[in-house]
Amino acid sequence: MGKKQLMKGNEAIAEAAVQAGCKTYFGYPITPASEVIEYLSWRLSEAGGEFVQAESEVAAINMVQGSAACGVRTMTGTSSPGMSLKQEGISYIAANELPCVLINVQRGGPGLGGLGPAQGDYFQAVKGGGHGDYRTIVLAPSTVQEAADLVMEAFDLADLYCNPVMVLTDGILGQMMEVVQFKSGTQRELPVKDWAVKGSAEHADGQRRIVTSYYLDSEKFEKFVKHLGEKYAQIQKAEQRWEEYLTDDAEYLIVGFGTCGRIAKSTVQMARKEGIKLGVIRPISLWPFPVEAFAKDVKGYLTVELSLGQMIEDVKLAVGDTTPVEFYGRQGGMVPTPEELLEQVKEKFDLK
Amino acid sequence: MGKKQLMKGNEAIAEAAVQAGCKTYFGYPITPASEVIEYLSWRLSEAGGEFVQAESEVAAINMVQGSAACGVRTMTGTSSPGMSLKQEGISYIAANELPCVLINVQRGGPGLGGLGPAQGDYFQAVKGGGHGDYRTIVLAPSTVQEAADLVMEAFDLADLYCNPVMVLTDGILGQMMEVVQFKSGTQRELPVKDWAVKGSAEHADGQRRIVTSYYLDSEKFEKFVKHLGEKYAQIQKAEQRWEEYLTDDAEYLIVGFGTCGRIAKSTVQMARKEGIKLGVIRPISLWPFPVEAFAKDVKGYLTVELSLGQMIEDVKLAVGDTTPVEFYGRQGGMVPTPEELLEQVKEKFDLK
Amino acid sequence: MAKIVVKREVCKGCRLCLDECPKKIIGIEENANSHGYYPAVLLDESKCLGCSMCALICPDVAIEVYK
Amino acid sequence: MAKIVVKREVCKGCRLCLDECPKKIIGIEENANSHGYYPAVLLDESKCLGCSMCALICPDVAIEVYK
Amino acid sequence: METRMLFAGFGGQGLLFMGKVLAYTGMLLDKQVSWIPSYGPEMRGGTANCSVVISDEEIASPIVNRPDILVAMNQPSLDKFGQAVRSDGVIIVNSSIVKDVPVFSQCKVLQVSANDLAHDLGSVKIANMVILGTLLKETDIVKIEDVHSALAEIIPAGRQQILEMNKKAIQTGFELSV
Amino acid sequence: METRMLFAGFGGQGLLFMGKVLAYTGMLLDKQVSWIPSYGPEMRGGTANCSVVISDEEIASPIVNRPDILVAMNQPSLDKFGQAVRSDGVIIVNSSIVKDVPVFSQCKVLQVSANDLAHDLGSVKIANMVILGTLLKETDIVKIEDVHSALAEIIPAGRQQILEMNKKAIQTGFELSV
Amino acid sequence: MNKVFDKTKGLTDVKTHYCPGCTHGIIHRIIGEILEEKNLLGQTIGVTPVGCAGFAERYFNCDMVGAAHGRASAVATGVKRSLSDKVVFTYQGDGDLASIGTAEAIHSAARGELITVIFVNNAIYGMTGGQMAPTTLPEQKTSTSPHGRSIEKAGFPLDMPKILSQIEGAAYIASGSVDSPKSIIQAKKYIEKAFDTQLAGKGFSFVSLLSTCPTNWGLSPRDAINWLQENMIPYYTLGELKTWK
Amino acid sequence: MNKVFDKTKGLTDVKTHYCPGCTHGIIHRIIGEILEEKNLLGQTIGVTPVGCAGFAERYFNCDMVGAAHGRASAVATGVKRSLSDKVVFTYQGDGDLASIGTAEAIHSAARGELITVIFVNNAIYGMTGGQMAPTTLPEQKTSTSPHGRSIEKAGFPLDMPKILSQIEGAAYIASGSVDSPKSIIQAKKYIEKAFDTQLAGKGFSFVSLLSTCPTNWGLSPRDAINWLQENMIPYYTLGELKTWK
Ligand SMILES: Cc1ncc(C[n+]2csc(CCOP(=O)(O)OP(=O)(O)O)c2C)c(N)n1
Ligand SMILES: Cc1ncc(C[n+]2csc(CCOP(=O)(O)OP(=O)(O)O)c2C)c(N)n1
Ligand code: SF4
Ligand code: SF4
Ligand code: SF4
Ligand code: SF4
Ligand code: SF4
Ligand code: SF4
Ligand SMILES: [Mg+2]
Ligand SMILES: [Mg+2]
Repeated sequence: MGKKQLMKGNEAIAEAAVQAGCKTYFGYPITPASEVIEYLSWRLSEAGGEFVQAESEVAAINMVQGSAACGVRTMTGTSSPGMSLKQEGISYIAANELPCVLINVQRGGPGLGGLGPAQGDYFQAVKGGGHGDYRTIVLAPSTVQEAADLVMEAFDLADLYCNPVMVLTDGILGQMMEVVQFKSGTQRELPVKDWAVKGSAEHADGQRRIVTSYYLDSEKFEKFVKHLGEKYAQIQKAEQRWEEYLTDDAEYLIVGFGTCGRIAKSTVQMARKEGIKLGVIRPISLWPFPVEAFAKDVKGYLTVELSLGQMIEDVKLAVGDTTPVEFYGRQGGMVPTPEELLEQVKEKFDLK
Repeated sequence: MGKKQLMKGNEAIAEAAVQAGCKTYFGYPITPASEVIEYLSWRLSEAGGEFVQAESEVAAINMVQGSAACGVRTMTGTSSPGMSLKQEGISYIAANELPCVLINVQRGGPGLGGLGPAQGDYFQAVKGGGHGDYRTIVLAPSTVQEAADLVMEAFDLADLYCNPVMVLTDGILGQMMEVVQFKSGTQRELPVKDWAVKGSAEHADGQRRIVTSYYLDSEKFEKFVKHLGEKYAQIQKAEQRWEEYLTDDAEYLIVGFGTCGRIAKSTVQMARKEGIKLGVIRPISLWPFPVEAFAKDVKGYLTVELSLGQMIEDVKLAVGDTTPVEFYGRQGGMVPTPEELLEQVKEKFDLK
Repeated sequence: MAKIVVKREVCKGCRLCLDECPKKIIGIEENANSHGYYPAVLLDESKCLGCSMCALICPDVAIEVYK
Repeated sequence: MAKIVVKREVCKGCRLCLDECPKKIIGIEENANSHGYYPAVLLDESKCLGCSMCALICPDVAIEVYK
Repeated sequence: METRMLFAGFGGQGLLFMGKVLAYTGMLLDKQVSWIPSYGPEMRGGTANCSVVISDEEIASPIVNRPDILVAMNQPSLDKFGQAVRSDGVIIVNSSIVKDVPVFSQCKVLQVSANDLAHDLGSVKIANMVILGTLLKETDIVKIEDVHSALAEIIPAGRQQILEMNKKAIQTGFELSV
Repeated sequence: METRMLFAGFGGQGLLFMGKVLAYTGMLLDKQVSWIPSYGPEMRGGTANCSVVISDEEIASPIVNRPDILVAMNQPSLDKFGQAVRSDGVIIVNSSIVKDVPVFSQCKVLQVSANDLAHDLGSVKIANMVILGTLLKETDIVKIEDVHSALAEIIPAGRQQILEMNKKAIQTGFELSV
Repeated sequence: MNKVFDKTKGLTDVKTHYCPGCTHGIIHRIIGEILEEKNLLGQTIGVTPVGCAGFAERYFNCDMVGAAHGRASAVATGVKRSLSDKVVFTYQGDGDLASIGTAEAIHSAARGELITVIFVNNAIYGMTGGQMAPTTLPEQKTSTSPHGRSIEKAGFPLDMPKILSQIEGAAYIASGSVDSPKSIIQAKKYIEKAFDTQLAGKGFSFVSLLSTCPTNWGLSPRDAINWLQENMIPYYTLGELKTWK
Repeated sequence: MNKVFDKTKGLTDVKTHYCPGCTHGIIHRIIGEILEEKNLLGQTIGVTPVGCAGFAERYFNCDMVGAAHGRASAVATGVKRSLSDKVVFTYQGDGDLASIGTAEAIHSAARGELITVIFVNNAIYGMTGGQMAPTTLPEQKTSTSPHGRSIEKAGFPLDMPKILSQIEGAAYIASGSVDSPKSIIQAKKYIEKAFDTQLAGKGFSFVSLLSTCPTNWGLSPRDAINWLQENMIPYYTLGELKTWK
């Protein structure tokens, strides 16, 4: 474990990438994600990598595709509108089964919107904003330390499944400084990237490599899509992650990811003082959604999001319609207070 | 009603737009949607409108924003990868509350994929592939006539709710010729577009108009997002559309939109001959999803999609977990046969 | 006979007008305006040419010129 | 002494080589290949210069030249 | 009544047009019709086909997996789709091109040397219309006069000659005894 | 123990730095810390603020809605956040700038003419450190020596003079009797 | 005494959010003056970028539309094609127009779109806190080129007016600066000609103006102007690069 | 007799899907020959576009990556930055490079990216069935300009080599054609120099080649070549527009 550092979330993400062996970064500045690109603009070349400030997010994601096709660990980062522009590229990368890491430091949308923290890109990230049948693994940290850890993990998962992995944070987490210590990379065994292009003379088998996603033949294409489907099913089984906070005896649960999950913990502390048995489920992997976490015998769930309600669909799908699933959201860069959430718990579940 | 014409779906869409008073079209060619732009390249100027072949889908959607801001009926069309590129623009248009019509003639994804028919852009269309909290009304025709009708309807809905409306078809429907008759525009009363820019001298009140989606103040922004939320709730209440086929006495229902809905009808005809009480729910509005259609007392649903399964989430959310909801999908441009679906119904519900 | 009037609440105290004035007769006020900026002020009306150099360079259109 | 050999299954019968040949000694076969194309064929080997003009223009690299 | 047809062959053999003529005729007769082409990059060279359904009622699935009528203008098409033809269906083969016609026990097979006949009429390009003529005779989907009316509407005025050639080719196919 | 602090004022008054020094000190003491700035276009001109939490345990919500300590470096900040301070909390006001200090019944209010004191020390820029000194004295979050160590790490070696000035300003604030 | 210099009606009374000494404000003023002088305010639609000028819809006293980052020329195309009798202009930064919006700018020019594009080149991304722009000079330090723009890694600055002047559909291309009263007067003439080009239906019109960003250059407003004069003016092609008269 | 002309090892044995007489095939051949002659096949990564050449990964006998429509230069950038010792080229159509990929092409040039871009200008969107391209000539009929490209509405063709030659980071810009053995030999020299530019680390290299699309022009292969000679050659700037030697 490295030494303790006080770092912004964005910087920690950038440094974690370097420590995970990221060799190329392609990005375009945008508030509140710019520290990622700023940090890597000097740090990456220091670490022997290559940094390109692309002409646009569209160019950046396609550079990532090129770099990932070479079997190199590569990353791009942006905030909401920029992520919208990357959707075609992400779909291509998923279709080419290339590993890479994507950072979205969400801000308020739709449109130009505002720069405040938000979680309105949940659907885009989790259901897939690009065209066609593909999935992006999505990880949502709630502390700077976790952001760093999940970025390192993201590189591993990307390599493991040959799939893009997104780390989904928000403006608060991006701008916030907390103490972080970088772990040494996981010792997981990762598949050899012998599909990568690097000039056919470099391949042990002397065969040339082709990375494309074009199918002229529907039958072959269907086979490929079904292969993707199987891979996704496998990920859904193996990679659900979440944190539970005082759920053991809980009668009510707040469900919130990222910043909301943290605020909810404060709410729980307050609730417990009042004798309300409240707990928190904080989904960490948003896709695969941690359905396993919801095999609980409680009286009700309150889903809290910085949006009009998006994750709540997945909560409902996980919970079924036997237990009530309520919603409370703030939007536009506004963030609920712990008091506010407690108020909501009481109101929604008639605890007054 | 106009005279009968034998037309491709794409041409019917284009002609319907002209008949609905569409004044501008901005597009970029792509198979299998190109007939839309080809048809309008001559037809629109003939009808006194303006046609621009944009340099890209990104440019096209932003031209649409400019045109819609002028209060003019405007449209763009594309196929899957092109629609991915439009996501930022769609989010802006939704945030600016501008009416416009978007056509997606889906092909197989992800990536470059194939040109066959597909429904893999359901999530992108329905959940919103762009950033932030917004919704696009999505209409899915299954015949050329319905495509024409829904395009005309789309322009009305767009104006009514100041919102983008997407007509989601696929390669088969786009390339297929059927008989179509153009209805005269609905006589619905539509709000006056006095928010449109046209030069302040043109405004009755002499005040200048501003169309933007930039918010510096989170509280104001939240208010705006909540206003959007209310609008969407209203649309969800008022605009659910679907077709039912032999559902009255049905014990099992196939749920499929577009081409799948049509194939399912053939399956029902076959099933009925064998004494199986099968029916079809064909969602026409995909957003708002026709939850009302699912207040049925049946033994099971089979959702059929040309994807790995996307709409099934909405079906499950509508049905709850008391009735089984099964899935059958084909991908990559492959299309199930009616026989195949009957087989699936029997298998999934143990009817052999 | 000429003069300038600086709209003190509009001025951001950038000092560009100070240098641009051929007569160097613009100075900075001692007190900040309500936005925390120290506005420009005409120091010696008698020397003002009304040449508008100051107004032309002012990014905030904070200067009116009289002649 | 020179000649060309047209790979008849590769040739698409585009006729570009016919015009390009300075000796105009390339013609088209009567029978289609398995792709439905009518391939080019050298009509008069004795006149061939081996100049490769035909090969240079052939978009399908269907011509081999011997000299 | 509903007839489901598949027209298959090489690109350039006029398959899409053949299907369109039938569909158009159906429309003029106030029937329900659908016409689906194969499309995409395969259009250039390679195979092309189109599915046509003509029906008295609403057409549920417009996709033709099991045709009542198959027109096979080349060998691969016959090999690929021949078995799928319904029992009591008809296969019409362009025997000028398709040399190897296996036995299909489930249905009738008609062989028309359409290219040769069309060549004699002045252009191999109208081989498709010869086949169409045979199809019209062998089935009762639409009447030959109706097809003539449809053709007159589809072919732009001023191209009288083409219209006449097409009609003649249909007539030839119609009068064949196969 | 957990202390939640809010530092608010104009951009350029060194609020973010003040918060950072405290957070850094907390880290050196192995405490949990969080620091959140306001960000965005408002950063240019307008108001700026930052929230700092220093805690012995895991910090649940890092967002400070109800501070234990508020530093108000201008009038709007005091007006906006004063009421939110917890009972038994502390408000430290830069009285060189904030002229209108209402009564807050729930908490203690300390007025420090930080700009004037800083001016006397050589630069108004270190008004923030004067306030920090007072804050350190009035609360027991961290010790003044720890802050000095933190400062020594934060301020790049070679900028000794700045370090010394900052320390002096802290000392001045610390020794004030308010 | 008469008022010989007053704020134009082409601008609203809203105080701008620009940093002290930022010359965006000067460019705003001269555009506003021309719209007023030519009596176009009631028939003009302006399109704002995303960038520091992203709030300019509050400042220009005419109908305004906000575009997505880089897409102002496309949005303006949509507006002009819908309202062909109106005057349409965009106001775009160098990140907006020369980076993410390159294709939109070039193709609006190629189409000969009847719009006027004002391009503000301050060699940096102002709004987002000073990152490198395509127009950042070699060795210039920015937050994404902290050791100075490396020609080897990041290449050379783009000279947009020079590039656009190669395009046939572009009818008027001029490149100026706003670093002194003299250059400001010149710049204003360019902008006037650009609007004239549009009014005469001659084709695409474009004015590039060198501008300062004291905040992100880390210089006082005056030093920023000096830096512009000493570094940017020698680097970029200036003058009228293409005219139609 | 010796074989004096044989198919290059730079191409695979796969039969192309190009239409009869389409000169895409000629361009493939000369690229393949150069890669073979320079012994680069084992160390080259090619990037294909979306367009008729979208299947070219089957034809070039080296490692290949397929890019999204218009983004080949960006993908190539990603490849080159990851494998700086390898040779990287793109093969892009005029829709791909001069329309949707304009920004990527221009900025690869501006960055002086060490890649070689082969630009195939056939004045049309071949793959999608003959729509207008940015390079479609005035009055040329296409499926989206059925009455001929209107200068008034659709503007003027883009001359990409001319534009790119204005960019400092571009080290080698040439513009040729493949309408005759002579021009093909010339074109091959250009391509060779382009690869030499990359190998020498001089900067961005670019070769534009006029090419036919008999199918969508509605002409026989020969007539298509004639049309190219009579119409495209006079219109477009040809020759070496920028060299470094
Ligand atoms: C799609 C997208 N990418 C990035 C941003 C972030 N962004 C906002 S303004 C800007 C650049 C501003 O620079 P410039 O255009 O030069 O204008 P200036 O602020 O310098 O006047 C960027 C990158 C955004 N809003 N949207
Ligand atoms: C994002 C996107 N938009 C549009 C298309 C459709 N498309 C495929 S190729 C092409 C243009 C082909 O023209 P060109 O680049 O000139 O190549 P050519 O076929 O003429 O060689 C287009 C528009 C696509 N695949 N992806
Ligand atoms: S008008 Fe001229 S002389 Fe008077 S203050 Fe302004 S610049 Fe100076
Ligand atoms: S130039 Fe304008 S804003 Fe700047 S100091 Fe002078 S009056 Fe004030
Ligand atoms: S080598 Fe020359 S002479 Fe011989 S066939 Fe070819 S072009 Fe004709
Ligand atoms: S040029 Fe080549 S493809 Fe064309 S006819 Fe001659 S040999 Fe055949
Ligand atoms: S950041 Fe730069 S460009 Fe933006 S307002 Fe401030 S000085 Fe002007
Ligand atoms: S469509 Fe045109 S460019 Fe494409 S292969 Fe055919 S002839 Fe060549
Ligand atoms: Mg700038
Ligand atoms: Mg082309």
